[in-house]
Amino acid sequence: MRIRNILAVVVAMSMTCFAAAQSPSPAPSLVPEPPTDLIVADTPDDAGNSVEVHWNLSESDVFNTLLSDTQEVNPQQIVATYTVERKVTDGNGNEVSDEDASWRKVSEIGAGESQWTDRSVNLGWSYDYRVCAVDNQGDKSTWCNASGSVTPVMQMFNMSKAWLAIWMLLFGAFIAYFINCARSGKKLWVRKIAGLEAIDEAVGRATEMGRPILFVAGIQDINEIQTLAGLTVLSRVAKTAAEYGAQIEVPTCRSLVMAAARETVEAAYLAAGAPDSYQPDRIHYLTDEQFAFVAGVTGYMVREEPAACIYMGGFYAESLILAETGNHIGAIQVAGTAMPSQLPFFVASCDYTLIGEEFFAASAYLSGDPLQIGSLKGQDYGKFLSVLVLIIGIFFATTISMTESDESDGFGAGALNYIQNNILGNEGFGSFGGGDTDIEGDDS
Amino acid sequence: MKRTVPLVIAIVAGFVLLIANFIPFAEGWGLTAQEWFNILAVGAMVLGGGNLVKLHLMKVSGQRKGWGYSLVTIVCFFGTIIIGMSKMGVHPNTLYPDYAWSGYYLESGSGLWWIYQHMIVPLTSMMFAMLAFYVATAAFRAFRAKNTEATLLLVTAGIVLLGRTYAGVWLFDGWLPESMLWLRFDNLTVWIMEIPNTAGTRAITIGIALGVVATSLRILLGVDRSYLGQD
Amino acid sequence: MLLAVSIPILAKTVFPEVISRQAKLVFDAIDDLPDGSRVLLSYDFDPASQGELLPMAQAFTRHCSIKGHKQYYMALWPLGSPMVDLSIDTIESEYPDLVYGEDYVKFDYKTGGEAVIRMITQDLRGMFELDSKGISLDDIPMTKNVKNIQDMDLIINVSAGDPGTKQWVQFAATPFGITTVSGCTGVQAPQMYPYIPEQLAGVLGAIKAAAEYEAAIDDAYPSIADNPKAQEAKRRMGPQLVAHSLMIVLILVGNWIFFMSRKRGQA
Amino acid sequence: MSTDTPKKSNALIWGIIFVIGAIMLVWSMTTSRTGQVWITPEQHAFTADADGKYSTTQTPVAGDIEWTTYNVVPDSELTQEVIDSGEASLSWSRTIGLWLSAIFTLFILSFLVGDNPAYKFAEAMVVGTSAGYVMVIGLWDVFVPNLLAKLFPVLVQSWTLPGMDASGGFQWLYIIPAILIIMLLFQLMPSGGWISRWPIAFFIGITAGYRMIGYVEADLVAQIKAGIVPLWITGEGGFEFWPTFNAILLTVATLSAMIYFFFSIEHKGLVGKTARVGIWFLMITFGASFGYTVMGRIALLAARLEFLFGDWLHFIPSS
Repeated sequence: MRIRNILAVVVAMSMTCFAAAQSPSPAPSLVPEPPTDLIVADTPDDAGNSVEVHWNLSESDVFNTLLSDTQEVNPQQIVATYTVERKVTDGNGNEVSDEDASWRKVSEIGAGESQWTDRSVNLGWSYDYRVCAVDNQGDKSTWCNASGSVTPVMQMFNMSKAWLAIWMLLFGAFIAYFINCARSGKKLWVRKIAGLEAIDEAVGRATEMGRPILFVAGIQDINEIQTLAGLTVLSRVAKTAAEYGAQIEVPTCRSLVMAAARETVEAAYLAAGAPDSYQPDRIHYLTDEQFAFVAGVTGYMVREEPAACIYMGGFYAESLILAETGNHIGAIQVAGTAMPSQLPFFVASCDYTLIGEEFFAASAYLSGDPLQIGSLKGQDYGKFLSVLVLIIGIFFATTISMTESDESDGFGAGALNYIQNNILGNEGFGSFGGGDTDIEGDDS
Repeated sequence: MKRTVPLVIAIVAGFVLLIANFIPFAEGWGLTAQEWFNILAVGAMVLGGGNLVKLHLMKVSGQRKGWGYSLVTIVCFFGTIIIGMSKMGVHPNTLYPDYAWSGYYLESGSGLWWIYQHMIVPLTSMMFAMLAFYVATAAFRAFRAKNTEATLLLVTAGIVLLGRTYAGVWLFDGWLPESMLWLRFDNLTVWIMEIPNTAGTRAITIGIALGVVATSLRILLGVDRSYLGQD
Repeated sequence: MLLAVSIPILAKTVFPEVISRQAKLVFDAIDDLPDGSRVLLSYDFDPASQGELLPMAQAFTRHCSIKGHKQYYMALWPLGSPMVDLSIDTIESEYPDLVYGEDYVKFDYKTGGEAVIRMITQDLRGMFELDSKGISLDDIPMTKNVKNIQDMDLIINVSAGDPGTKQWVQFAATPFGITTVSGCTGVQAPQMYPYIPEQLAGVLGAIKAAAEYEAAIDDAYPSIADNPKAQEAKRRMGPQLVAHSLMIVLILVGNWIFFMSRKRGQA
Repeated sequence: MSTDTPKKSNALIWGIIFVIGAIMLVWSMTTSRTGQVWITPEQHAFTADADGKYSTTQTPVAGDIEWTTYNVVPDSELTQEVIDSGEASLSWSRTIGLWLSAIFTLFILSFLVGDNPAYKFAEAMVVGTSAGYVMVIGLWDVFVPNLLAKLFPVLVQSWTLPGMDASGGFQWLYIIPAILIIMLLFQLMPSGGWISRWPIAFFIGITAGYRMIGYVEADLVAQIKAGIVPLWITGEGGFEFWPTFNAILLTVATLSAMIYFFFSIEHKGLVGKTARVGIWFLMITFGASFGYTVMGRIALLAARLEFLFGDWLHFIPSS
């Protein structure tokens, strides 16, 4: 139904413009040619509060591409701006101020522009529009009316984001499905993380040399994901240290993190069967402030010279100072963080670094907590899906450019167009095949 | 009561935003929810300040090590608040001269402006500038090409460092043949940034995006209750 | 390092700038707009990263003022609005013919970070009922018929972190297709490259790109070349060069000692 | 960091730097007006006309509102005759301020020598002032215009926001955010901690909601769309080698880096090799961001030294 009434508007409207242009009275001063084909349509996929106004540039507009270059635009007639006027034809029940009921100028658009969105319309009212060209001397061209009035309508579902909704449902379904699987006890397989051997090796070396192990769980607070992942790795390190009988030192930057770290290490020592060698005061809170904290930790490193330094959690600019001091005292350093800006420093100065999601995967692998493993597997399948779509898209793009088929209606071009504009773009479902887009969708 | 109601609030708030994005009818609710969110963010700011004062007050009352500095922090905190909120030294707005309190609270010459200009700007910017020194000492002592990955990293860093200054151009000026010009450090840096860096960062970005979807979904489905705290 | 930076400053060394592709992309994004188009400038940085980003912010302000664009200033960082005041002082001192309310307007800082962006893409007055001088938006000529920032022709964002360029791309550029240009700190710049060119028209990464952008403006508008304030980033490139070369030497020497000791260790 | 490098050589280096610093200071004191800020007053006067509307006037009468603001005379325009003409006067508050900020900058710089009381004092001060400043901004920029103005428009209009229209009246809807804020502050109370969980849950729910939309739309779907590039690019002159090479390399790098982050396939055989290639491209990415980060840090230091040499010691023309 929608397509039919739009076509009706187009046909009727071009008649009036044509009629207006048909009898250009030779105005005394040189008046620019009026713009033509004024089309007015309710903006699709919105809450009915905007209307799209579209017209073709007037003949005396220098930007008008239809102008054959022989046709010289009279300098006096060159269009400077387009003036859009609006009139409320039906207030849908509520009273309409007389100023709105008559033609009122709503906007002035620069030359060369042929499209404008009027966002100051009310839902359910109907409006008439007309546009004219104004040249530098201020003379106005004849009006070009859009005969049919337009009523902004609220669409129930924002069609342009249809595929985005599908993507979110898809990724959400992957993750929700795997979390349920993991919670129902189904064993999900996760590959071994190389970083964990590096940790065991570091703890082993520390026990041989009889020097303590330093563990820093980042400087973020307890509600950050990276701190929680850091504490999971701490439980593994503490367990290995308890088995080897090595001493572990955990300075923290937040009091809540200290409390959680104490619980984790105590549970780890219990699991390793050496509850008595657990010393709560080795896990202590220094200060909240970033640089004061790092000054305290490096002070400890220089005095005690730990053999292994493990940094697992969210770090900011101080990662550099920790890694540098650790390197200076010759300790094995293993780091893990998801902060993209700090990874280069850790990678360049530590023996092994868990990069981004590898850090989260390690904590999921260690903790075996169904929540983490479920979302890890869900993310993996999400990544697999993304790679699949990427490869299909590239396949179509390559075949088109290889066969240099310029006709745009081949199946390949249609498929590529559909993938790029509809599936991954914001044009809703649209019509598949042949890459033609209906009137509303702009061919972005 | 203590856990179920907040859980319901979080789930409802999350879904209101999701729906508002897809169904225009609910757009209004989404906007109101966000407006409350922004107002609540001021509360979070006040909470941050409150926690800071509580922490330092405990330090001062407990006479723990370094309590003198905590005293300085508290004095500066309340001093700034009193000067700022009383708009000390602020002249009325030139458009409404009869409204005494209508001036811009950070008008140059006012008390708060003085604190901002002479205490906050030099201190915060110098704290960050200190990092330049650590980068230098770390470059000398910490950055070792231990394995192939670290070597690759340091070589790229070298090219980018030189490429981003005039040295990159000056080093190759004379002798590089025209065809090999792309090898000049600054062109090479542009190539490194646009091809390998874009690819690597794109992979990491997609990974992080999936991570965020997972964590947000766990909150929206009420599976992850860690933010409710343990009790 | 202290000497490596202070000597070039005292010696006031300045090097010629070679304009790279990114600086050109950003320059064209602003220059190709017809004069008087609407530009939203959001300063999401604070005095801590002022050293790196203020030259960029001032260059953006000068470029928009020369082009006569309508400039809408806002800030998503609490310490960001004083940075906007610096830009407004630049306009008042160097371009006195621009009128507040017709050519440039300033909005206050609002808490909420990304939520502010999401809000103003749909309803500007929901967040900013008044501008920073306390005048209602309906009385200011340039904001009278602006309902939300989808009417903006360009968003220029100078950012030092979160909320910053990534949030502007996520909540303004991608969903509504508003062309966005960004100037960000060296730490962030590499992470913004995947967004180019679909979601982000161009990125200025750190002080080097600011110097290139200033050079591009000087070439296009020679009248600005003699204004000392407009050469801020170029002046800061001197110490950059010396410091970078020092860094490379330090890394090489460090690794050379490391290989020597390892070889002696193994031999 | 004064780690265990022999104390003697370290102290020597710092001794030299202090001596040079002192010489520079003394030399600059003698040659130029070090660290002095001169200001010129500017009069503002307003008279009320008949219906109480104020307008600026040059001839202030007794009943008018008047005040003076001050503008700083930049160093370049500060010539001897400007001072003699008495028009410019030394502003003590700004001069002290300038000296204080220079001294604070040196306090923080002293952290290089080691963690000393001067640094701790400066740090404690910045923590206090910036937290206080942020709260003042929160009050004047958000709390008053966005919440109080909605609840008590007439009061706020007459007090601090004359420009707003106070016709709105008491808007009931804004009671809810006000209550949420009060509940949030309960977290400071030792007992009522659980009450603050309601606003925090609202906070986390909204963040989860819009962050999910933002990341899926811009970082997932749009990035996949940006990743689709033809691997066989033909320009007007037929086959183009370099763009095709770049496209192939871009695709190989993206796919191999993503495979590196797969956790449900064992990194052996073909997958192992691609992951290895992936890690190499990641290393190049990290190398690039390393270079950029270093560049940024140095610019910050350069700016601060420019402040010290320019605004304070007047060695170089201050910006």
